[in-house]
Amino acid sequence: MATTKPALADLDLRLGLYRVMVACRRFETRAQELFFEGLVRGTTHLGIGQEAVAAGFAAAMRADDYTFATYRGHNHALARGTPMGPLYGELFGRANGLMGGKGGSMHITSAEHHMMGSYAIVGAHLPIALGAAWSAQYRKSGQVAVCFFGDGTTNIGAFHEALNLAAVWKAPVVFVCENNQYMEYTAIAAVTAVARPAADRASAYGLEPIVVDGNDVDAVHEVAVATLGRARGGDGPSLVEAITYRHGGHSRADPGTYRPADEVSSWLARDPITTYRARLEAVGVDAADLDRIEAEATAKVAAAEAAAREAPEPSPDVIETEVWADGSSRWRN
Amino acid sequence: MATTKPALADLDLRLGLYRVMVACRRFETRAQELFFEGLVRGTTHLGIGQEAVAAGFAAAMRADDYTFATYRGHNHALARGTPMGPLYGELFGRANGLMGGKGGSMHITSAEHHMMGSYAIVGAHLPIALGAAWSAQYRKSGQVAVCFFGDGTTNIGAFHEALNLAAVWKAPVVFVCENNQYMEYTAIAAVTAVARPAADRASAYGLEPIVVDGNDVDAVHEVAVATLGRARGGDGPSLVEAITYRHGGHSRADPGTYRPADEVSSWLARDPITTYRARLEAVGVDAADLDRIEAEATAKVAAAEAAAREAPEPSPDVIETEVWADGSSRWRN
Amino acid sequence: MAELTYRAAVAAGIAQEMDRDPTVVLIGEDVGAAGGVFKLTEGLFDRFGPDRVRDTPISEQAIVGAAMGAAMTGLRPIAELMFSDFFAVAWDMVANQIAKTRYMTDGQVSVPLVLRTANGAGLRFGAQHSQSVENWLMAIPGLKVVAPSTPADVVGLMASAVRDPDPVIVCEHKALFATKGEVPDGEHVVPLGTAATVREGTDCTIVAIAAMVSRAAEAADRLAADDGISAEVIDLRSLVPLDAQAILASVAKTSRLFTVEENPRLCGWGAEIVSLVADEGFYSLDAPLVRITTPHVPLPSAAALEDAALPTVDRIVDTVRRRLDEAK
Amino acid sequence: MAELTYRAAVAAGIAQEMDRDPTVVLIGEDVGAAGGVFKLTEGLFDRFGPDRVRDTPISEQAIVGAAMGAAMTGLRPIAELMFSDFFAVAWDMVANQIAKTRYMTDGQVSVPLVLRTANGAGLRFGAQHSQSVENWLMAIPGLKVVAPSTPADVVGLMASAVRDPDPVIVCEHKALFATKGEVPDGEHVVPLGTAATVREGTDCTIVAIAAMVSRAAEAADRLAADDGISAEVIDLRSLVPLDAQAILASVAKTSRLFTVEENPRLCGWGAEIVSLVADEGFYSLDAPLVRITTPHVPLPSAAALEDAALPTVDRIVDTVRRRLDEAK
Ligand SMILES: Cc1ncc(C[n+]2csc(CCOP(=O)(O)OP(=O)(O)O)c2C)c(N)n1
Ligand SMILES: Cc1ncc(C[n+]2csc(CCOP(=O)(O)OP(=O)(O)O)c2C)c(N)n1
Ligand SMILES: [Mg+2]
Ligand SMILES: [Mg+2]
Repeated sequence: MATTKPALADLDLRLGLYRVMVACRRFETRAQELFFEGLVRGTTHLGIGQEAVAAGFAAAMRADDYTFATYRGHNHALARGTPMGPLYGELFGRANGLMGGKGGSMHITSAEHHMMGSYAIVGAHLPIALGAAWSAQYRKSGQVAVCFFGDGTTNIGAFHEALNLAAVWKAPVVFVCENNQYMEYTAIAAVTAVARPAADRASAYGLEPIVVDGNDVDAVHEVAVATLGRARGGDGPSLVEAITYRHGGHSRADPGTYRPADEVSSWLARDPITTYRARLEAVGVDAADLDRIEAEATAKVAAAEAAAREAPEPSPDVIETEVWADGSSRWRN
Repeated sequence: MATTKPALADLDLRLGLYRVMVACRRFETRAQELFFEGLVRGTTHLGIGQEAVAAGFAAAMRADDYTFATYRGHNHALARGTPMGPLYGELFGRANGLMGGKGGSMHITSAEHHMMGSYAIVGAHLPIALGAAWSAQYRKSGQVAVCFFGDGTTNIGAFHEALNLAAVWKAPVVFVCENNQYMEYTAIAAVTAVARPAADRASAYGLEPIVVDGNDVDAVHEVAVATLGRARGGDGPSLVEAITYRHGGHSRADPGTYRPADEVSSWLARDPITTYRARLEAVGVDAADLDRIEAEATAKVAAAEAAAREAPEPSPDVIETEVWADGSSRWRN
Repeated sequence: MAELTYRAAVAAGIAQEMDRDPTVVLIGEDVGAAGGVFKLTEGLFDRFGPDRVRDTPISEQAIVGAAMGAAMTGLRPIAELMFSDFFAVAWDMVANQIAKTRYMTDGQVSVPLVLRTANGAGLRFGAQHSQSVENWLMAIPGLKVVAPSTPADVVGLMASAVRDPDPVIVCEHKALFATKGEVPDGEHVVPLGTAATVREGTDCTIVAIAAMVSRAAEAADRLAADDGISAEVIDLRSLVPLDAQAILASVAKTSRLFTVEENPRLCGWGAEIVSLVADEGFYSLDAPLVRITTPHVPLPSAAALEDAALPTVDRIVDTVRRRLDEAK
Repeated sequence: MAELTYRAAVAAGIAQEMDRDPTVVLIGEDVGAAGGVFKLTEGLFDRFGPDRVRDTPISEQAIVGAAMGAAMTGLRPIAELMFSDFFAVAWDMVANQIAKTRYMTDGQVSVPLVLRTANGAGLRFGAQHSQSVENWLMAIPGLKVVAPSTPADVVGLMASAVRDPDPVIVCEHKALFATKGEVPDGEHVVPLGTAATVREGTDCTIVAIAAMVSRAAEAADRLAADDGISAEVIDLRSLVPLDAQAILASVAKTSRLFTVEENPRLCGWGAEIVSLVADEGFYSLDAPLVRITTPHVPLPSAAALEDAALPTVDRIVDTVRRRLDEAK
């Protein structure tokens, strides 16, 4: 693993990475509390522990590059600049929600930020991301699509079809497998024929296996720069396997007890945020600067929560809007 | 390629292989003529040139092993012992058809011969064959399922899912890719990220790449014995890529003109039947014995054709039978 | 009689069949050690072991296809699709392979399997995890489809589904998992194709399934109390085979039909029922046939929106009252 | 006016749009150099080049998914599914992704694409290559669905489909590929959601689409000649959006409705039309609403069976005659 070593990123970049990770963490930690309070409804899938993947990639992306994520997509949305208030609003099912309450936690989308959606059917967004990349290629826009998905996703048909076609078309897309070791409650190793669910499949598509420590944001960023560069340069897709861990359960109230306690604790010790803070301090970053970043995040999260709490429930009228581009849902005269 | 060398099969076996290949060839050559005469209706996909794969595997199978084939399934049905008369009957759409005219050329099934069906949606039968293998494993019956499919099938999702799950479950199934270089009218190389569409994917499922000369029936037989033995021994699935060629077009009236003339002629020179005849003669088999086998095949084909020609059209009454196991299609009281 | 939750009835129904028949096996994502993401299969792994209760990768085509291949060769598999929306990723296996194989082989091959799935809305899961897909299934010749509304029917229909020699889809409704009901002791089997009359009435017939049954019944109570309208409520339970006679007999009595459908409006099971009555029951009708459905939109996730999108008791009451009034 | 085959009209319709708009691209299996397995896209590869006309592997999920991603980001892709039965292998992309994304994102993302497909029976291809799947599509909110019956409508509806800002499915009927008809010169556009009255009549309304339109029309001719029955024949052309007013207006005049459906019986588009009329047009009816459909079975392949399974002119004539008689 960790086939790359931390880039000598400049301080601004590194503080930026830290800022994004911390913001994600605070946002989601609070979201979980709010779930237990009954404010976040339905379901919610947290990426706590996986922030380095989102932050490392987002920092390497051009503003108009496309992000495609899963139901576990809050981190990716935030890392691309999606505002927290409407994000909470969506989780609460409020009228100020990013999608007006129509999408919910699993479908976070902020087209304005080129966050092209969160997809809740495992694997579906890999072909779709490939399509966005093909479009960029056709339009010669220089854009790249980055598609995030889990380890479990590597065993579904759409994965295979998307990887092959992307490779054949040399589409500018980077497929990023966040291998957090588990699907819902079952370990990926129990149901997969190879040890590295993504990397060990790369050669099936003529691609290099790329494995990165997904808890090391510098390493992720370096891989992101390389693979995005490759895509933008016309050299086609990449498949990256980022090894990471979700600190909590799969979704909702899942306590994640199917995981051995020592496994959990060893990964908690490798928390991408605390280890990165330590690294930054070790290279001389002032602790006060880091504290300030954390305080800012806390404040932003609080403000977002307040805004969403104040927002009204959506009006039932919107149920029948926005099926079609004319804003309506009319299917007859 | 040709990672195996011809087995020192005994003469009976070798004559049997020849007999099956010749029978398939005669059956299909005549089927094509009958298609142009308008007797075979709808569509028909011939395996002319690919007989060695069917013959080599069938000879290595136990009577109760399962065959799963595609729309290009006549050879496989015949190799398992399916009678020619009902097969022609099905192609003609007659009442004596194997499936009474309900299935047609693309769905040839003879459960009695453990020919468990021909499937016309690319890739669908790989999971199904895996299921039959899982059933055999669960029932401890010692049966193996053998699943034949084309090169183009390696790019569809079901391929990926079936291979992974078969490997994880160590299911007794042999997946046999008949790489005839083309899908319908498009070369497999034009749309595939790797050179060997099956073999180069084997490692993605923790399997060994196995490539065999699909026009060499002895080589195919040897691989069949090995992979069936492995499956029966509890060592799980195999993925075999048999390199071959269809002499004609994809289906119906396709003349196959999208293929370079010299490519076609070089493969015609490697006809699995004429080359095998030459090999048999070279090791001392009497030409008269081979002639007799050919004459028998011709006679059987003629008798089958006559039987099917004489058979009546099916009665429209059967349209509403056999949806359900009670023989009816009743969906209401 | 024991009181069970609908959730527990699923495991009990499966266990009843696994106990009875060693060829019954269960596969799906997280169905084993974890007991299912909705805890619908809890206890089965411990009781029947890993050979009979198997976890799978996220490979719905392989899950459903494997169940088919096993069913063709001597097993009676039960495969779980975690959410009914995921029928879409295995739709070829369901609609083109499982449904058609017996027919295409002229009866040479049977496919006695059960596909179970968490169907329906109410949990604020949004458009890709809340669909009611009975109508996708009903439209495919060769599939039997049941949708139980009570714990007893879960057990009874599961038994019939597993024992049936043809493929049966069991739609288990997510919004009902926590509901409770009496389940008869001993072996309990409800034949496929028998509707249940939940409430007798004379002024109109209301047909519903699954989570809409209790809403229809509550609406009927209110209509009786507030308006003196006597509504007969029929729980179809089984869409294929369909108890057409029960519907026709009821409409012969009431002359009026309403359906209450959770699925989006177009081409639902209700359209089939209405069409059947509009043909065979036409002369007993004295007013329009009315479908009360979710509008033809994907389902929104916000609680306020999801609640208002599905047919509510209020909407049922209002619609029935208004349409009966109109018809006077 | 030029006379074109339905087959040539497909390529002409696509070419018209590719000429007009450089963001229109075409992908699918064998659609390029080979010109399509049914020769529906012949000439397009030579004319528009490999960047705009691309062959794909056999990967329907990737084909349809790629079209979606491209549509979301500035292209107007047309993707071919070689046979409509193959919607099943890409059903998640169609039903859960393409159809729902605009709604789930509250309008942030549009999906202006066209999926074209060879639909329907008549070629003795058997149960997995002959289905009519309009009803699968119609049941999914968020999809528009058209099914042209003439070369002119192929061109005109293709134009509207490509220009529409929402996903449109174009069902091209295999049995019609060789039929001929006049296509207007110059740009030809038929708006979505407009039915065509193929034949005026006063005694009953017969609604059909695609290959069933000419059968309905022929049946109407025979009914007029032999029985003095004046049947109005409506070609819906577009199922979503639906020209409900055209149907209701016709039934208001004739008081009687028949549908002629190639799809299997349950939950077809006909059930939707019947239900609509049984509600909104009830008081103008004076006889049962009758669907004439293929029975609820997978399609058999033998010529004798396939021909007898689909609604024939004879069956339409007999049914209309008998049901009108009964109603007297
Ligand atoms: C096709 C499909 N099958 C099953 C599910 C249910 N499901 C949702 S998330 C999940 C686990 C996915 O695991 P992985 O890909 O590793 O992603 P992670 O949740 O770990 O981020 C499953 C099985 C689904 N949403 N879609
Ligand atoms: C899912 C699906 N897509 C497309 C087709 C149409 N089709 C039938 S055969 C074929 C080519 C298959 O190629 P290959 O797998 O190499 O098998 P071969 O025909 O060469 O034996 C195609 C595209 C199909 N039947 N199913
Ligand atoms: Mg995971
Ligand atoms: Mg091939």
